[in-house]
Amino acid sequence: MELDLLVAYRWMRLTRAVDDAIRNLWLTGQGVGGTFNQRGHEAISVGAALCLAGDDVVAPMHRDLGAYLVRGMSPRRLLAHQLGRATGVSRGRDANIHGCGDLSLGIIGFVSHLPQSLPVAVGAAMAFRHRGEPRVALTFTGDGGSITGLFTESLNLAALDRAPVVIVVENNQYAYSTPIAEHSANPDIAARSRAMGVDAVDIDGNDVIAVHRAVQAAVNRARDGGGPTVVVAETMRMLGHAIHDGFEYVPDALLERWHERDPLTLLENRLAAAETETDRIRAIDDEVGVVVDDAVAFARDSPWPDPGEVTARVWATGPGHE
Amino acid sequence: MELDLLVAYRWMRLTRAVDDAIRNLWLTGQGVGGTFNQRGHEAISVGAALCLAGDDVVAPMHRDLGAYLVRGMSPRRLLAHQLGRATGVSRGRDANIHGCGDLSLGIIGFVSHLPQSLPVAVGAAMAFRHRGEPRVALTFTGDGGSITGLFTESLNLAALDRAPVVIVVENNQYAYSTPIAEHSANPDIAARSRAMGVDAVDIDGNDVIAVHRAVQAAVNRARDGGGPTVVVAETMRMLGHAIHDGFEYVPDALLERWHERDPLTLLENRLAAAETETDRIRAIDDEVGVVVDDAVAFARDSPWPDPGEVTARVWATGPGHE
Amino acid sequence: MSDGTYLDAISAALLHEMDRDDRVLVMGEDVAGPFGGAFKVTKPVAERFGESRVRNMPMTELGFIGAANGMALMGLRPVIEVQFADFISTGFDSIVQFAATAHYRWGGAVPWVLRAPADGNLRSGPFHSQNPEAWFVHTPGLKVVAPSTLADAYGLLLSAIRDDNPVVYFESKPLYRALKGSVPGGDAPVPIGVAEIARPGSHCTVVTYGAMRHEATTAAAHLATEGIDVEVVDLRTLKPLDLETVTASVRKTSRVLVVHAANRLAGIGAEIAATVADVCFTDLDAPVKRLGGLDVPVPFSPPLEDAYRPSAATIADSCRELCAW
Amino acid sequence: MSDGTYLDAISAALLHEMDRDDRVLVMGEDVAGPFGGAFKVTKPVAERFGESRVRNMPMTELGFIGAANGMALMGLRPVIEVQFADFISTGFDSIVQFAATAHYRWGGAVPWVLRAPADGNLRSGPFHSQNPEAWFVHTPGLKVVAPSTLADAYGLLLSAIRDDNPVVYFESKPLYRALKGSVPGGDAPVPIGVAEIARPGSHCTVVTYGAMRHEATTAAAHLATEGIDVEVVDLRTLKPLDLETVTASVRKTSRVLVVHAANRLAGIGAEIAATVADVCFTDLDAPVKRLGGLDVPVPFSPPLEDAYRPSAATIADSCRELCAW
Ligand SMILES: Cc1ncc(C[n+]2csc(CCOP(=O)(O)OP(=O)(O)O)c2C)c(N)n1
Ligand SMILES: Cc1ncc(C[n+]2csc(CCOP(=O)(O)OP(=O)(O)O)c2C)c(N)n1
Ligand SMILES: [Mg+2]
Ligand SMILES: [Mg+2]
Repeated sequence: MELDLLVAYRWMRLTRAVDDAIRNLWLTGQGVGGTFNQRGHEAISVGAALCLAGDDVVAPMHRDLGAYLVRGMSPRRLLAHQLGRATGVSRGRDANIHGCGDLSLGIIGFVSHLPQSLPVAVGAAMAFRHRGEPRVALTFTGDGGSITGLFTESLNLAALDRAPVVIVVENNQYAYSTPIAEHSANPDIAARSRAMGVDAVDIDGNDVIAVHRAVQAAVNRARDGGGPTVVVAETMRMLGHAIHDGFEYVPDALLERWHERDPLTLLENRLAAAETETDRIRAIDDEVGVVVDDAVAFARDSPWPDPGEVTARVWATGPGHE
Repeated sequence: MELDLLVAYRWMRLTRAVDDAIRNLWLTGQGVGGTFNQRGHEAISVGAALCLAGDDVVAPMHRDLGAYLVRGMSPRRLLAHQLGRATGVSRGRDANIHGCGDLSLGIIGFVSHLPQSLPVAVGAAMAFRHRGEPRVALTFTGDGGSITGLFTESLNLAALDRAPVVIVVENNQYAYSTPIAEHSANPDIAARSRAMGVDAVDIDGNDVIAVHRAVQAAVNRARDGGGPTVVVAETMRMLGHAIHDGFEYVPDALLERWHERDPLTLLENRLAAAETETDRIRAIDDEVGVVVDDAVAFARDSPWPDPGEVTARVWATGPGHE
Repeated sequence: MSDGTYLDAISAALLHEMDRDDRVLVMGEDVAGPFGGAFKVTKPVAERFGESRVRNMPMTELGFIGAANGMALMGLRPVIEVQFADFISTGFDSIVQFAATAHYRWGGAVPWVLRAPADGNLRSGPFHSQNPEAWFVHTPGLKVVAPSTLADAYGLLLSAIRDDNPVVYFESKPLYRALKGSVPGGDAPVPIGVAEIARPGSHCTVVTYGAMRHEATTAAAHLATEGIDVEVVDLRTLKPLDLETVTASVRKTSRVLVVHAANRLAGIGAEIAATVADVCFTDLDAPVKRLGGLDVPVPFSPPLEDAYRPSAATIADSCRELCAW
Repeated sequence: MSDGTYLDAISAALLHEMDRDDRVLVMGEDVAGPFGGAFKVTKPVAERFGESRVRNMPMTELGFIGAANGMALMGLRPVIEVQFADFISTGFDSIVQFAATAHYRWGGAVPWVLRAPADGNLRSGPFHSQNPEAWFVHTPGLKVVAPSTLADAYGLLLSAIRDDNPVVYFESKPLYRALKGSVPGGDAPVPIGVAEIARPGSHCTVVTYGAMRHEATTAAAHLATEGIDVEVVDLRTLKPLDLETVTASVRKTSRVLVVHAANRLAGIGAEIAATVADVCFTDLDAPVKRLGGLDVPVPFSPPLEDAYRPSAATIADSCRELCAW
């Protein structure tokens, strides 16, 4: 698939707007529990998710709001989820952006334990291969997640099976407060991936075109039986890890450098260079604003879950369950 | 330290003889529970352990009988351990070659969960470095262990700290019945190690001189502050994984090839080439025979543990414990 | 039906379900043919279904149970073998954090079975004798079964594979080859969540499961010669617990002993004893007693393991005390 | 002594022990300065002792707890922080298989402390609210503590660090900043294995620990106005359990309720209830009751989490029922 830049812009703008709306709710005391920040990661989650076909699946992590949106999860459900409402994705059961799974949209809900999404995506891909289906699984992890044993175990399984899975590493150079040089003796994640037998490429994670190009190539290769790929996307989280994080640990100079490379600004510049009319961009901004305002209102006005529901739906239905 | 070939021969012969004695006990119905086979691995555990100084430590795994012996654990205690006697290393508490730890000999007892010895050895080395002690930790894992997440996590920690640890990978090309090509997408363990930021060398694990040379270099480097090394020693386990294993999964031709490369035969040939008198070798064999016969008799005649002891020594002594 | 062992019954159940449902596949270390697993449970399965449905895994329990989660979400029905129940702790996160919670949180069904060869009395020491079922019963979202007969080994595995939830299936290693009988066949599922009266009796109740069922019935046979009539309840499923069968028995006998090989301290026996002591408070003529493993790693040497573990003898002693109360 | 919070008491204990014993070091994710940990417990510690004794670890709990095992064997006294108690499952093998068993098996002492920020009521959902203490109490070879006051947070951490065994130290996140008082100082260890009568009473006993101690004393204060006099026993140590203090209280009141925030099913409360119902059989005027979390992952949304968790109100209700029995 060719990347339609305006489509990409719309999803990235929506991602940013939803993220801003969430932060705004929290900063004004309307939040419930904690919430993660997404700013800076929009090109990765959107660019990658746009490469999938309808019956592919994605197993995101905590900076992939854009992937949920692109896959069709509505801002209403996502915001209601974050506010713990009955109308949210998890009906008030899971917090923050955890547990936003919906298999009808091809989204596997994630657990906080990082990087548990990886082996699950690999297993999904193994299932596709087992049944001979031309489907692909996409998943994400951070630089911190890339130094876990589960990362190498997952890559090895994927490579052994030539599983149709694409693993995007969002290298924002920090795991929470810990810089990559302090958590990874070898910060070259692509090299570590190749050593496990998985092809890997390094790309600019703030350039949605680069993200899309690399992930689309990987998705196509996976679908054609070429096996797994790791795409290492360099970026920077531009706000704290989560709403409560003072964020004093990233040097200002570094942030400034990345501020100039804001993924939305970069894309706007591209659009301008491609002589897209400013009006079309602003129309998207306006539409997104309306969507997000509506979603915030919907979430805020949504009912809390019924406490009597707390023990319902522990077990999956099937013989002997209701 | 220069390797004294006759010393190496003596330890390797002792390792083989103890292993044979154990197998003999089991095959004649005198064993208790299960037991692992060591045949083929003698040059690795002996050659590596001979590189350590007195206050270094070793965290072995299940093919490292030679390392226990070289560090000074007596065949009597080891055999009594395997037979579950009160006089054994664990006083009847742990089975097989598990749990043969004795810190007074610088040996850390291992648990079955592979490769748990690795992070423990890395931590021991981190402790040495933390206190500025010129001590080194040596540990072992198999090819199967080298594909676990704990392997990469341990290497990363070692590399980050420049910990004085040497990790010997006993690549016998099988994890139980599973050939390396089936369990590791990239069977180049040294390359995987280097990707984690740890220097690695490949050596012939059946040549005790090669093992000693490589491990001694790594130990010296570690002691001098040069950080960790992985030594990948190629070998072949010449009998089943454990006493009950039918061992039908290794092709005869492969076994034959390795049979010609038996570590003891190789060393005998070297000794012959160095014009060591055959008498001296046979004298060692005889001495070893006496030691092992004595150890078997000791173990067999040793008392069983007192059942009343079963709940003793759960807690380490110290304030509030007795 | 043919003659065979408890182990054969497990193999037979796998064969039956894999014939019936091509979503079922087996995965684990060394399970593929011709080797067929450390205990050879999957040997006939690998012979019949080959490598695509009986798949060797690297020694990476966390990763491959994680992969089983993904396979199950995509509609397969993986039957995972961990080589020993002891190694279940290596894959812990993939079980207790992901598989156990997915359905409650967002409706993702994870229909796998994890076969865990458990229990001791084989002189295998601390790392090949564990009974870790309490960890999983305490964890919301898992089902846990522990068959003790050929019929249950077969029938509970059928039900576990057909269940839409993650089911941990504890196999009893001491019964593998020691317990013989006729190997079931055909469509004979045993429902999850239903206990069995292994032996009816009137003087006291022994609630147990796994290999201890046989110790208990041996004790009961012996006690019968002394005029003590013991009812033995085999739980069969540890989660969800069939408390009705248990409390009905207790109301009949008014004396109860709970027995398992796992560590007694904070084991499942505590849950059963606490519940019985509560809901049957006015029915009890004696305190609810418990027997279980001692609070130490499972020791290796025969005298130590024997001291560690309940047996027909210690069960009989406890029943005598209970009936004399 | 200065005024501060439960969290400050933990920091103060670390500062005190690290001053006193240079074998003590802190390790965990994001613990180093200037960040000082997700909850800032180690911030003052990092400021005073710097990077060599307050060490950032990669997000590899299995590996770095394994490394702590090696450090402890070599004579250091690592104090490990897992960022949330929920992530303890990621390092499970290094805890339950290696650290817990080394001394029993071969005499290797592993003197570390694992600090685990636990419990909920903060609307943090299934992965930042867990109370996994039962897994560790059931596992032979570990000690487990769960302080609920500033004095105990301080004193039990001193004792835990000085103990020659692996000690899991469960911190109560809901108390971190909500519980204020004077921060202890100096050499004020609280012994491991000794419960405390948090409130004396005569009509019934509530056995509890952690944040639930405060729910229980709140309930007790309220019930006092109704003429019900509740004794609250704070276990403080979960392994080894101080059953003497518990049974002495039960013999006095003859009615007992066991309360914890962790899942009630097969939780520690089951062990206590089963033991009390057994050893105090003739002393009890009512069945031993239990309150605990429901058998579901800790839900996020306030109405659900409130329904999930015991509270002063449900404790009071249970006490009323118990005393009316
Ligand atoms: C197993 C585990 N340990 C600890 C945490 C707590 N934690 C949440 S996010 C995070 C940092 C993750 O860093 P990275 O993988 O680089 O992703 P990023 O947040 O930078 O996008 C940590 C340590 C966790 N989620 N899982
Ligand atoms: C975590 C874990 N899972 C499974 C096992 C069972 N097991 C014992 S040895 C072994 C194979 C190990 O292979 P390798 O590391 O190559 O060592 P080798 O036995 O070949 O020397 C397995 C799977 C184990 N010990 N630990
Ligand atoms: Mg990061
Ligand atoms: Mg091997």
